[in-house]
Amino acid sequence: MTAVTVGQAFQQGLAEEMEADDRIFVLGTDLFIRGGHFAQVKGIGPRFGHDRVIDTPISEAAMVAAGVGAALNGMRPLIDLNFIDFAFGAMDEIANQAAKSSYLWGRPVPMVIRASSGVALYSAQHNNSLEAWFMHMPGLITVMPSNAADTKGIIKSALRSDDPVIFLMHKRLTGVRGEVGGPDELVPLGRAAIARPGSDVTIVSSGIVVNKVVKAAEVLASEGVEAEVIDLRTIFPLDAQLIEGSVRKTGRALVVTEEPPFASVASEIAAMVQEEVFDYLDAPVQRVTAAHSPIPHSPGLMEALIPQVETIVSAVRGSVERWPSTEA
Amino acid sequence: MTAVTVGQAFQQGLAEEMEADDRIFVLGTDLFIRGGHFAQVKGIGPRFGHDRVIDTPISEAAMVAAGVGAALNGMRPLIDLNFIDFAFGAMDEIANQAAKSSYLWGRPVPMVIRASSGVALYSAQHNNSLEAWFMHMPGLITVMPSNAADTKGIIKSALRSDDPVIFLMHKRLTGVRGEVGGPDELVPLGRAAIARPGSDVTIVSSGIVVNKVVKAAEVLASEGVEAEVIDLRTIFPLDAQLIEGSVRKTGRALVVTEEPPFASVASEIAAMVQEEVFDYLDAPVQRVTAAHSPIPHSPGLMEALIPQVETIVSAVRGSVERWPSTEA
Amino acid sequence: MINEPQIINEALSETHEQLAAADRPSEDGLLEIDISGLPAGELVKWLEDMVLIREFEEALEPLTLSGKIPGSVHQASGQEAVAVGVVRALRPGDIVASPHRPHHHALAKGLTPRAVMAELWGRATGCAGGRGGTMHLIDFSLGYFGSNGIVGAALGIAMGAALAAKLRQNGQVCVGFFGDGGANTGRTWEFVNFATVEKLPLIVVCENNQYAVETWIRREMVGGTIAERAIGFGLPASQVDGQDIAAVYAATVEARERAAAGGGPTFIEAVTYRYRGHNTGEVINYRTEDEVEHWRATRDPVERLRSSLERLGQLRPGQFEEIVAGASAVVQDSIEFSESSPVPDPATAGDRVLVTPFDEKGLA
Amino acid sequence: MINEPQIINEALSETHEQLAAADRPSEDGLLEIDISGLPAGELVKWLEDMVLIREFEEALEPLTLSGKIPGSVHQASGQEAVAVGVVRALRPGDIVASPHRPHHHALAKGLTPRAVMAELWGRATGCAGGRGGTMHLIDFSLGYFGSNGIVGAALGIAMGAALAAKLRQNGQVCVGFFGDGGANTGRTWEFVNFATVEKLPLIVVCENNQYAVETWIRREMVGGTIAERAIGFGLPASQVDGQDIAAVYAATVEARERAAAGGGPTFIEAVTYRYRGHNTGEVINYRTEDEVEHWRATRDPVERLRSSLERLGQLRPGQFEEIVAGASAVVQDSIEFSESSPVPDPATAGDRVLVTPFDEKGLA
Ligand SMILES: Cc1ncc(C[n+]2csc(CCOP(=O)(O)OP(=O)(O)O)c2C)c(N)n1
Ligand SMILES: Cc1ncc(C[n+]2csc(CCOP(=O)(O)OP(=O)(O)O)c2C)c(N)n1
Ligand SMILES: [Mg+2]
Ligand SMILES: [Mg+2]
Repeated sequence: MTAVTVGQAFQQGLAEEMEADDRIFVLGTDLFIRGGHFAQVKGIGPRFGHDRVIDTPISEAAMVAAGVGAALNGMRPLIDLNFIDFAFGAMDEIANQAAKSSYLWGRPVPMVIRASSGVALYSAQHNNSLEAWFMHMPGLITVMPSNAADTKGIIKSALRSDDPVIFLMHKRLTGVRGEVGGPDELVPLGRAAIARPGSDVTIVSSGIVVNKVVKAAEVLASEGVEAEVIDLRTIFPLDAQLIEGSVRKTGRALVVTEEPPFASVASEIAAMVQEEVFDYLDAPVQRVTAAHSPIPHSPGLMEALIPQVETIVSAVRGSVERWPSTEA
Repeated sequence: MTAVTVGQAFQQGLAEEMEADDRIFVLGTDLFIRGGHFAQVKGIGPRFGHDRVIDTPISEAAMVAAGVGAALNGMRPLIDLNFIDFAFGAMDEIANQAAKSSYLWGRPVPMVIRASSGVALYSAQHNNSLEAWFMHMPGLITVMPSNAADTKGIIKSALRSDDPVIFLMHKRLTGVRGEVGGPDELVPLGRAAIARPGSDVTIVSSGIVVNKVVKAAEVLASEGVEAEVIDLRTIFPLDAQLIEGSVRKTGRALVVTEEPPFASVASEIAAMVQEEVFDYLDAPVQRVTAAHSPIPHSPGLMEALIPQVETIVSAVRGSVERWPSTEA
Repeated sequence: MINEPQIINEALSETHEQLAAADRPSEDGLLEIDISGLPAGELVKWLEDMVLIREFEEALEPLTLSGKIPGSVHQASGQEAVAVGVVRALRPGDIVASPHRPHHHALAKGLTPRAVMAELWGRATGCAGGRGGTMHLIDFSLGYFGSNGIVGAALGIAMGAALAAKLRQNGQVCVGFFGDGGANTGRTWEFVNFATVEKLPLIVVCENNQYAVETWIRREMVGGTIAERAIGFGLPASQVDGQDIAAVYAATVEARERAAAGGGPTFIEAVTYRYRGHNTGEVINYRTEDEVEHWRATRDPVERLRSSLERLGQLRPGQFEEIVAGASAVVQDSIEFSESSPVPDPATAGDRVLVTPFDEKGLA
Repeated sequence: MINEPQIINEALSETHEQLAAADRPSEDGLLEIDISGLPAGELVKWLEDMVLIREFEEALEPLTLSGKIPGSVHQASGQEAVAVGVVRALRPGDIVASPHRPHHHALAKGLTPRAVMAELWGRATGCAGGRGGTMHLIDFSLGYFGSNGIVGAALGIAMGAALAAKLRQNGQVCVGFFGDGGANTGRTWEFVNFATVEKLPLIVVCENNQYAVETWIRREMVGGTIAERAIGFGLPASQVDGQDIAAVYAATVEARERAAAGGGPTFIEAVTYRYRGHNTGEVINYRTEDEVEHWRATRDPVERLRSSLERLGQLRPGQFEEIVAGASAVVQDSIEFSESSPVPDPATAGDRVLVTPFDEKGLA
């Protein structure tokens, strides 16, 4: 098994599914030659042809509408929005059409919307984190893989799902390498993974942040605190059981995300954990998120706004100091 | 002082501010004659003329863009979207333009976006609750009054604010009457109110739900549980101090909202309260929200999905039974 | 800065007079239509369809005002020829999607009055199980891809369905309806452009009833016709008299042929009129009763077809009254059916949000 | 279902040949322009503006590839005549808003190379304090209402600013720029329609450089020109040669007069060309080098103005080289300025999100 980039893992998963199911097609801007702004479908165009990789005008509403209508009429579209920020221009099509058809009409919309997401360069309008919005909106599944294997395994599951799936790929993960599974290895939607086992504190995160959390866990381990790191993989439906089970064991939880703090995925997990396993908690569930701020251009400013390994470590330290474990 | 409807309270506040500040104008569909779908600006057109009440095509992106550009060029627009659901068609203009100008360019966008919101008739596409989205998006203020006095007092503050304000009026409150303040009585943005004082449990809510919570509080009082009811009025910035102070006193908190549960305003308040006053909590912070579901047409289905007085009462009962107060 | 109050649309009299000047009515006051090109044996059925729609729509106002139908609805009385003329030119497997004013399309496409009426009532027997109401009617099995509450959105669904039809090469042609007001929402033109570029088997039908709520079309649109606007997007577009079923039918037949032959989409602007307010219960301050009467007297689409059929002896004396009585009975039956139908079970209210199971915490 | 791979835009050669056929170059190979209607005394300054833009743009690629400028940027080399021709026809208080390819507009509108360059570098001395970068340049005091990262959005801001100008009756005219790709986003037409209905003092300038990223305009747009599409929205619209500064200037002067006189918006489609890739670092697979060379050889906007000025004796021998050297020095200075400028203080990273104070819990 050789390591491939996250972008290549996506292409592999997509190509395998396209081979297996000719209802799948890809639609978006600048896909055929360029392979999208992140080369995320590079090679798919020449390989599958213009009927399966459809370049479009810069018309986000039309792209998603095309997906919704085609899905309702028997196809399984993958709509590539390039940046998740461009979903603003298709929000009615996503939230009011795709998300509501199963409920209103009993016919789900098997469509995947792929977009690059997460904090990186290009300033405020290209760095909106919208996973909380999609989690909040009934009728959508939202996924956010943190590595190549999950990227491949989840895109395969997403393309087989009957529900509309928002597939978020972190921009800064695009080139990160890892091994991936074979054609029959799927990663199920809705199932989180334990990225690192531990007994003292549960740290929940997703996407690129998992890497920082794992690094923080190593620092903490050197201080005698064993963190269990949970990689959500799917934002909604949330794998509440896995999280709760872990916190029952550790008695302490931290959620780390790169989004703005209020009404966020982190808020949801914190609220849920304290609601469900209150009696096991030694300390409040903490959140480490990005600041409530747009993302600026200057890299120094940008980094100042998002969670860093050190912020994560000191949040856990602070918790352990202020609320020492009851047992042990 | 005579009682006016929430709709009339809005008109009064708006008219007073328009008299005082000729930079304010109103823009949206079907405003001049009809006064909007909820008669929310009825009479304002004939009174102030076509330069101050501008009817538009059905072009939500253009409506909000007109507001953003005009605000940047010295005006103070009130953009009326009729239903908040139509904000989907203007989401880039709201989230990527209005919300980011102060941060990027140092020039804020003094624009109010008014829309009717909240669960009522007309099924799924007209009943999205988006307050959590706006709370999550940095650069926006979001308000949601529960009565006539606050409606008038808050619209006046909103029209004087330099920030973009999303002004959500619950459809089912439009005709509800109450007394209102005079031309100089403003309700500040960001300040919650205690709708009913109490000592045993803090119940936080906003908009129309406050009325149900107050009714639930009466039932609970008859059972010996005194609930302190907090009316948020402003969703963001959250009046965290008032909430925390109350929970420090009561040791128990419940958040009741009419939105879907995940990554919601309720999630935020639950997460924040347990983070900030963990040591005072006798029980987990509970959430009673609408179901994670689109809103259907049939009234019986609709009511089944949203919080009712009885649900609120039994949530508190359940909490008190399972986690009896530590003191007393 | 305070202007004079001004309640009636200032340009109204102009429309009315322009109309009157252009009219050359026949003896009965109606503008004649030429039905010679239509399939003669079917025309009585077409008339029945139109009458059924009219009776259905006209029954709704009291039902909404009394609260039996929750909320208000958008009636299409006056717009029958557009729905029937378009749908009769389609094949059974073809697809139609409607905006917020959809009953005429749904009934023309074969949904039963019971299925539609019960849906308006929010009953379990409605075509969407009572979940949707007027703006979310549905019957995929009949090729009816839903009514839609968002201006312009139905065209998008029809466009996407047409993309699937093209990719699947299944011969389907799709129709997306929207109104004159919908010609000002950006998404409409994204859909039109994309369909044109991809040569999709789509028929774009703009029902220009000249008002969007209280807003007269000329208040929010400058220049030529909506069809002329469409031409700039590179597809064949024309304006037809939407009160003339023969004209609507002919335009749709041509469009369908083009679409089926791989020639791409066609834009049809059908000029029509709604007799009722924007929604049931509306107080109409933006047009005169004279204007409405003029449309009724000279252009009523039901009367124009009836008059033609009578003139050609294809409708015997008394037959029209029988058709009306029959339609009225069917509508009455749909009301009784709705009234006696069960409401949906509240325990199911949160079902079917996703196929993937989840509960109040997340994954189930 | 698997087609042949096909990497180069199939219609490419056609454009190129069509172009070549239409060309009647003068002796130096350039198409002549007629500058007789232009204000003679200012033309050297115009040329200087254009050269400065060219030098500025051409300096950027290595700076982004080396990471000194974080991220990549969109260069407008080749499009200088549009920016300078439009802005020179405006009055100082007038307003301009740009899309993602904005440096030429910003420099033409009077932002200094230092302010723009330092912004690209993300330095505290940049026009947006380093927060914005290339897609969020700003200087309200100069009437520059920002570059914008969202296709079509800048036109909306210009349109709204024009609404304020109309309401305030302050005589301002506003210009919104966008590209050929932006002609396919729905919001563009909402903005154009609204401006037309409200007769706003707006000039809509579509810089048709024929590509949107790798997508040739004829791949995603069928029918006539973009200006013809605009006509359907009821405003005066025309296509001009965007490589001819005289043509751009004349069209803008006329549009400005109309706007200032209350005549509403004008749509100008300026046909132009970008010599560089969509963004710095792009590998160009979608057009030929021949095509680029043909545009350079026959239509370069700087060379065309230079050649005219030389022909008319308004530029002395060697003066052009001096201008280039001067511009190059100014650009070099802006680079040194940026390099030596401080980065913004990370402690301020979260400031100014709202005017209303708040902290990590909510209200401060
Ligand atoms: C995006 C959006 N904006 C506004 C509305 C509110 N609305 C519903 S119908 C309507 C008027 C539509 O006019 P038109 O398209 O002419 O259709 P008609 O009602 O005449 O059939 C409006 C503004 C909506 N449903 N969706
Ligand atoms: C709404 C939106 N969709 C997509 C993009 C990504 N994008 C940035 S520039 C561009 C191409 C724009 O082409 P055009 O309008 O012709 O301008 P040009 O780059 O040629 O100057 C695209 C697709 C974006 N910024 N905004
Ligand atoms: Mg209409
Ligand atoms: Mg271009």
